[in-house]
Amino acid sequence: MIEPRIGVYVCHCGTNIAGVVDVAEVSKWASEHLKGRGVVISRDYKFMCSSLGQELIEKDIKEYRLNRVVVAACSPHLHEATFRTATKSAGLNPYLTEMVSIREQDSWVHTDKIAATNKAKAMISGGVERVRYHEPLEPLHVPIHPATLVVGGGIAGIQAVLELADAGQKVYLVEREPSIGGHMAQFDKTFPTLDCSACILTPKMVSVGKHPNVELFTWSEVTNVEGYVGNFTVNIHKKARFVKEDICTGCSICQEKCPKKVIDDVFEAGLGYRKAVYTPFAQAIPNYPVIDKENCTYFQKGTCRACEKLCPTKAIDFTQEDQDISIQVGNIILATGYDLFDSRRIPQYGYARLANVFTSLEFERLSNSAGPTGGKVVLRDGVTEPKTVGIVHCVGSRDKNYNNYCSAICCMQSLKFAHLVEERTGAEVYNFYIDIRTPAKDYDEFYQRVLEEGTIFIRGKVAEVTDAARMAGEEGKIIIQVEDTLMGKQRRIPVDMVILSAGLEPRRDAKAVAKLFGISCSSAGWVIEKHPKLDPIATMTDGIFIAGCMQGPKDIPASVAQGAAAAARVLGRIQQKEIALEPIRATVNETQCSGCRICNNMCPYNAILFHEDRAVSEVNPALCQGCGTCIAACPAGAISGTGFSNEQVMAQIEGLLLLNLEAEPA
Amino acid sequence: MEEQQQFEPKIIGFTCNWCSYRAADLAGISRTKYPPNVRLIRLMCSGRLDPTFVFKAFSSGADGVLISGCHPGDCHYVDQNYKTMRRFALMEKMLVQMGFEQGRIKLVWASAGEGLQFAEAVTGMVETVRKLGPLDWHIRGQSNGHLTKELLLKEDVV
Amino acid sequence: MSANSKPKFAMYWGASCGGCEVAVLNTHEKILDIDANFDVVFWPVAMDAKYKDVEAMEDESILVTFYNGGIRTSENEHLAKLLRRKSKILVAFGSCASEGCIPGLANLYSKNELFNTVYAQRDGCSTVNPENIRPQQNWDAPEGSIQIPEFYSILRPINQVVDVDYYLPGCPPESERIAEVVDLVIQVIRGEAALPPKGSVIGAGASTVCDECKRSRNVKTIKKFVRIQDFMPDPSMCLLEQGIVCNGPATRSGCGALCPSAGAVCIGCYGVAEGVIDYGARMLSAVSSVIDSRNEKEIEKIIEGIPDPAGMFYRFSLASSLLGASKSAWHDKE
Amino acid sequence: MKYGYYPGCSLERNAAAYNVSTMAIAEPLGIEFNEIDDWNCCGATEYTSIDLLAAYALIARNLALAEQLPDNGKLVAPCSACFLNLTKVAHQLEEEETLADKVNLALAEGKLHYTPGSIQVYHLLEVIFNDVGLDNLAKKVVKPLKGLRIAPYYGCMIVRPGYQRTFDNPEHPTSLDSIMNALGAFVVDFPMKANCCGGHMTQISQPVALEMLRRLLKNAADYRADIIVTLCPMCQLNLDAYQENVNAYFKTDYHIPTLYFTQLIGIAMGIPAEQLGIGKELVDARPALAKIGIEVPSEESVPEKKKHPKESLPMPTMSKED
Amino acid sequence: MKQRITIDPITRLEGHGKIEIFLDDEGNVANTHFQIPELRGFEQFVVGRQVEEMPLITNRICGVCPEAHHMAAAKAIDAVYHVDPPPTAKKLRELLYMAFYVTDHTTHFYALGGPDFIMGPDAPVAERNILGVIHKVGLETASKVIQARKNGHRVIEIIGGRKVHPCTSIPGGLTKGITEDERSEIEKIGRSSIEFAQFTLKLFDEIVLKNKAYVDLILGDAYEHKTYYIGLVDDNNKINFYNGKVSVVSPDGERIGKYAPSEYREWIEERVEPWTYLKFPYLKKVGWKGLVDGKDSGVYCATPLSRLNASDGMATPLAQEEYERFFDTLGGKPVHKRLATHWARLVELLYAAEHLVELATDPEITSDNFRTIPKEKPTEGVGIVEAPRGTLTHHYWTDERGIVTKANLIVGTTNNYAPMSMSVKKAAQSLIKKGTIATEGLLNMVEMAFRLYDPCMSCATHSLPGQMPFEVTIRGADGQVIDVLRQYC
Repeated sequence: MIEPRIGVYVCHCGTNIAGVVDVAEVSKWASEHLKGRGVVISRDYKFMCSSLGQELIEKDIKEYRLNRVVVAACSPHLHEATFRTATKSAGLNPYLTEMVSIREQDSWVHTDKIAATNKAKAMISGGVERVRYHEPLEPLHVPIHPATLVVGGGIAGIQAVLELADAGQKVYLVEREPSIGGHMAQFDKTFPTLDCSACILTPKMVSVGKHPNVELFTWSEVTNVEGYVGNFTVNIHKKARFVKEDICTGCSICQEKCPKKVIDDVFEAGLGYRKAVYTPFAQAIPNYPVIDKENCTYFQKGTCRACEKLCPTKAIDFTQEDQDISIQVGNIILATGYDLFDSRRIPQYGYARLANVFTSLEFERLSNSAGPTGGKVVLRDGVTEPKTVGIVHCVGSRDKNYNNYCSAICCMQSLKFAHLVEERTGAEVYNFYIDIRTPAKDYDEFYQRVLEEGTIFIRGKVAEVTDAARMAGEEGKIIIQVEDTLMGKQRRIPVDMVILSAGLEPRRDAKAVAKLFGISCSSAGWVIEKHPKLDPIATMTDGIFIAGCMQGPKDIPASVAQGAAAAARVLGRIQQKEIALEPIRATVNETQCSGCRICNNMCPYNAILFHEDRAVSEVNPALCQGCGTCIAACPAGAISGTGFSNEQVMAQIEGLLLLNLEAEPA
Repeated sequence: MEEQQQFEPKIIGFTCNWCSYRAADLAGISRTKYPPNVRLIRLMCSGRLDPTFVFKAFSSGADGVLISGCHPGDCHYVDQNYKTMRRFALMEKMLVQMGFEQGRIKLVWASAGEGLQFAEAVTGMVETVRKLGPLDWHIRGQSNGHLTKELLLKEDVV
Repeated sequence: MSANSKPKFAMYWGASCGGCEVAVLNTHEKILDIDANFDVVFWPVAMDAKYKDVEAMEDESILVTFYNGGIRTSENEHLAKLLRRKSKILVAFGSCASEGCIPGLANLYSKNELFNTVYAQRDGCSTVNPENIRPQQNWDAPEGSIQIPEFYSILRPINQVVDVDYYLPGCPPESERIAEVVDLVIQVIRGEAALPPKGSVIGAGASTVCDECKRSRNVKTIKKFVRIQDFMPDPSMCLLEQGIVCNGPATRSGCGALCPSAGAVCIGCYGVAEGVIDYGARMLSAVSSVIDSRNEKEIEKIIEGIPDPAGMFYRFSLASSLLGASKSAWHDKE
Repeated sequence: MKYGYYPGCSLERNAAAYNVSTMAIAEPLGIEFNEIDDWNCCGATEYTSIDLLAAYALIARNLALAEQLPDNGKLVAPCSACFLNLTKVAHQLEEEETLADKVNLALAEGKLHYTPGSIQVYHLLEVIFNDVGLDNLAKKVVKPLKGLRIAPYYGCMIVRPGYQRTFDNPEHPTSLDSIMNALGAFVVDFPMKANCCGGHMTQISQPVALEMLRRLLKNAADYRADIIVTLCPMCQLNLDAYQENVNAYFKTDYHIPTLYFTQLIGIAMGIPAEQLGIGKELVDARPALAKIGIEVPSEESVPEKKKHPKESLPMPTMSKED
Repeated sequence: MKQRITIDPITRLEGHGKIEIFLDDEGNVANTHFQIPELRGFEQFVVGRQVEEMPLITNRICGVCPEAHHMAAAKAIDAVYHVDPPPTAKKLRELLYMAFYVTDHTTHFYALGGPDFIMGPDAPVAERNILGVIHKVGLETASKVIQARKNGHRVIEIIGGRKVHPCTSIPGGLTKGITEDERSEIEKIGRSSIEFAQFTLKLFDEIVLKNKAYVDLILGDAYEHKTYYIGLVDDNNKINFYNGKVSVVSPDGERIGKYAPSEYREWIEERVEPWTYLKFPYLKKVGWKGLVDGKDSGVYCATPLSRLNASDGMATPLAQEEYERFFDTLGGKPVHKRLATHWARLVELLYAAEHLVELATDPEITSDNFRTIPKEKPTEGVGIVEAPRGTLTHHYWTDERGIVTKANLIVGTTNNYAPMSMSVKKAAQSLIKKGTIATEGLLNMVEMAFRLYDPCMSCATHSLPGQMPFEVTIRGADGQVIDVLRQYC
């Protein structure tokens, strides 16, 4: 090993670090106590990441002939790249840099200044020992496949697809339901402008359906993902539609003639009916129907075939089978959306027990001109108009028994409901809220408007929704028991209809989906972004991006913005044509390998192959992802890894525990 | 020396680059406080954790070792943390056989989103190890097994 | 005289069993080579020699010393240091000197535990010791006081007390390997070969025992660990794959995989593979890695099949491992 | 199934019927009760609010005694108040070391000691619902309660959350409902099922207590319940003994008998009424019970079963819950 | 003149020792202490191990007779698992054991004990060693010796898997059998061993028995002790190294009993002394009377000589002849002249060689029924074999998983610790008179006294790391050290 000449740079990060850690002292200590370990120069500086800070390093590298650099600042996940670039521009191999996170892991989490300062010293000592064993490395370059997969055909996904397709790139869109459109397609009006949801969504849906660069897989799901950024192999399971897509004209005769009526739990939120052969809604894209096997009389009883007989183009094909399609893509955008909180979980709110308690999504359908009542707001008997309506906010949100978080859209949604009820029935409307949250553009104005329309707002969390009449005037009504926190008394409000403004939850299968794509979810179940502020659309897995409610509750504008942003990121990648990967890989020393084959099933990427002839194992660097599990497993110590070698880690341990100081001349 | 005042254990933490190291970052970003006794080492995956590292830490003066990775099933490298789970089980069994107290080595699953949980785990562990007292394995290692005064004086200079 | 013109050779045994000497005798004809090429100045098991002669020698006057046995007492340490001083090349000969060997397992217990078990009266055992006597370092016999050496709390391989030039592993080293080494030394003397770099392992292979093992091997997944007395293992298939914990994968090659070929498990006497720091860690990691379960409870169940990890993974190398000894040994009260 | 058994004061007096019926059904259901020897009062609902430590010691004494029983630490209390007190104390002692020490100091005076965490307290309802299980219970039914409309009344204490276990939804429990279903009865969706019966309010302010009782009775009547089924001596006492006062005070005319769920289980299992302490109640249950076995009025006359007009919207079902 | 003598390590025996000699005011020997200076603690650290590892771990007690420990442990673990190995397994083990006896006795006679006779007690130090022997008896004989050892180790390797520290014994038998080719190779070796044994006996005749000085030395009382003798014998009370019961005879040659392995605690006890790490075993029935001989002292001896004394003869014809000649020459049983042990050893050498051939030609020997799978729960078991240096006892206790919970070992040389100490004292007394110390001679005497026991201190001190720096300190009655003679090995 050539004599290490190490430069140590301690960042103040303004007061972020310097406020707790005595950076000057730390830098002084390093230059004195780590001299014997190869530290030639040690400095502290206000902002190492600033261009001046970086120039400082470059200057020193040249001046002091440094061959190693240790930067004690923030997390490597933030600025490792920055300082590697600095090192590089000074003509040194960028991988000879080591970062020590004395901000995230020291100054920000400790209050005792002396302890924090000592810890910083130890951490730097560890970094110095480690960097001694760094080797110059060359990043691996992999080509980016230009095609992109978008999963989820809601508004976020649709936006992403169109951005990419319009930019001339191939896009695959996979949607679980028979039609794209997502939740937005179920809405009647959108807040705060109250423009018709369908009117603004359908044009986008149509252009997705017709776009030459878009390949659409509805009634389909992703079942397997292999490979890595730039080069994913994705398996799509396409369920049989039993309708020949090429022949069907979408005339919908089959739907009219189908004798089997089914409650539509998905699109109509259980409030309306569909047939066994159906398109979820009139403007569905694609607009040819599917036959739902479970409910189709032919599939269940073997008779009927009404649709087949009556189809003018003979597009019905009961023999169709599920298909598995494998595609190659370079990047993946996930926009799988959300599930509505199931109000049954709060039995005291009476949903599914008391007929006239509705969920927000049910009400969307109720008020939708294309919905089961043609937009008439009526009770569950389907005729009676409500005289009084109670809207309960935060159902399942901001509640430690269910979800702690705020679902972000319910306030505006409830206000919208209040307005629509008012408009359609003139009924008296009560809003039961904890706080009204209307942060975005024109939102609060809308709140003012609804206030002026005479809606009554009662501040308090609803305790119970019951039909147990207690006093005159409650008979036959639904009574909402609530503590009015402004009045400071318990109140019982009898109403005809209750709307539960249910919160948003991660998809039931969010964790499974995350696992499928190798990303992770927070404990609540929302996907974790690469950085909560600076990179909310990327994930920890290179090449996998997220958009819409999958990342957290958000409204339509935010979802659209994310869809577009994710697309922009992918386009950038495609432009570069190739991407540089960390050169962290494992290699087998063949003379030492005994062919015991213990490592052979350590690799999830099948990067380890065994040569029967020479009886040795070998790691394929193209497939290896650098996790190092095989290195740890090898009983012969025959496997070594770049970037995180035994020597590096062992040295760092000694450094962190300051054993290295004994090596220093007293 | 420091034996007189409250004993401050030294704990080496091995974290996975994708989950627990980011959990530690998140704890920082959200200014969650925990005791300064833990010093972290970043590995690409908890599956990289070679028991040698753990023994090295103990024999080099650590009083406790924290191992942390993604939750089982959430591994960034598909399922490597199951190997960690297996290795840890056997390693702990062996260390206990060699007279280690249960609390000196701890396996914590922490996703990148669990900064708070991570901080709590660290705090909890520091308390346990503080109660267990120093391990002083390394200093004995340099003698013929007897803890001598001059060896004690070699202790931590900062 | 001719004897003195020949380079001097010595072989000494410290805390060992004598197997290393026998292994040297088992080089058979090679003994004559040694006699022919060396002036054997000190080889207690084979010939008379006076300690005072050794002390009288000039420092580094012995060309090669094969030192076997570990450091258990003050006397072992004293001798190791003396021979180091007198020898140009000191070879840690055999497992005891290189890594502590089986006697190193004593480091799992404290000196007191050792003494009590050996000397105290235990039911079912043959020792009778009503006054509960223990051997004393200094004892006053009626005629005067006499001494026995200090017994240390832990056993150490010699490189923990003196500087070692080469390591010759094995318990004992295979005679063929010894013969090779002797040849090498002779060649070096004749200037026909160069010495390997200081600190290297000689008389052993570069890989591990599996490399020399004839048994067929496949990808390993283990649902249950078994012991050799439990069943009749397939004689042609890897023992580890059959659930028997075999130390072959982690043990340096050189023996010719004798034990596995004889139907027994490799117990690891050739020590760590090239560049490996801690033998037990390698075995532990390798064996647990191939456990075929993702369920904590089940894993617990499976590793019950490894009742004695410390003993099985550090059978020969505990004394030279990173931890070196168990807590009770380190924290032994005097 | 073996359990320690803590009857509590009321089961020796006003709720004797509860005790009798419990014993009557235990054996055939394969339950073995082992009554704590020399148990003492649990302090009812008030004492804890008078002197906490003393109350804890008082209650812990029973736990300490239970610890000596050979019943793997499972203790059953049929009375909701006793159940709540025992769980609360068992829980607190497990949580707060210092408290446990204090309490044990007191117990030591009586040569007793309680090891925190060694006792799990169960309510009888829980035992029958979870340990016996609906299937086993159904198997034992020889006389289905078909045609009997039952208002399942849990009262406010047993499903209180936060202590050792919360075994049913605190806001809307259903275990008693399903037990009654298993017996073949028609269970009405009784919205007031977990509301308070007034407890000892009857002693403090009658009007308040009577109003609370009226709500329960009215609601049960609205649902045309033949019987209110309860599992708490306090609830039973109030609903049964004060029903006349309610009628007098509000000029109403309710006659809804209140029985213990154990009594109905007994009947369904074909155990003679007298062996179940039936007849001890003040609001006579016989007319209601007379219905059993007699042709019941067809479901038509049940209002909520009315045919929906064709334009009516589908009603979500409770079952969907995952 | 007041003195203290220290003799440092005896060479040419497997181990080290330390002797303290105190003189009285007249300068005569007041007392001697033969000390064993180290401890390994096998009995402690086998606890916690898997019991099937015992034959592999305890053979590291001694690299000179690992086969003995391997066998004792093997028999003990059979007992622990209550399993009876198939005949083939037992015969293979015994076959290995015979080959071991051939090599071991050969090694001792030519390399360790022999030189004293072959070169003569007064030969220069530099020549009194194996190389010296080679030079004296000539390369031809030397190569015979080397070949004999080679052969023995070849057999051990075939059956035991390795030349040193065999690895094939497991509960209920062996991990492998032998092929016909291997068998015939072994048979050949066996036959040549017989010749070699006879050749050696002839050599002994010529060099020793025909040499008046040596015979006098042997028959002189300098090396005589009247102690008890023990040795393993078969049902007909013939010597057996692998199987049978331990026969115990009194100093006047009467057999006072025979004990089976499981009964050893009714016969043997061990005593602890504060000045040495090694324990002193003695006969429980007689009791410990200190380091003295005679009928009332529990001190006993377990050597080739003892075995001949404790038995009624040899199980093979040629050896039986030698056996008879032995006692005729030395005046009937029991023989107390310790130097006769060297001869006795050669009688055993011959038996071992003969029996080796018997077993190698046994029809069952190549059968592949070489193990029985244990069915019972492991509990406790004792295994006894006759090691060249004395009766070897291994006793293990385990839990139901077969993990060792307790161990008790009484090892070959330990048996002879007391007699050895006595011999040392006697030698000292006979050579230190009125303060005059024949230094070289003394060392030599003592060394010879030692070597006849062929003491293996690595063994004896199974609780010791094999090292026995032999040191004689000579002190005056005032405790003043006058002279320290020391040599290490």
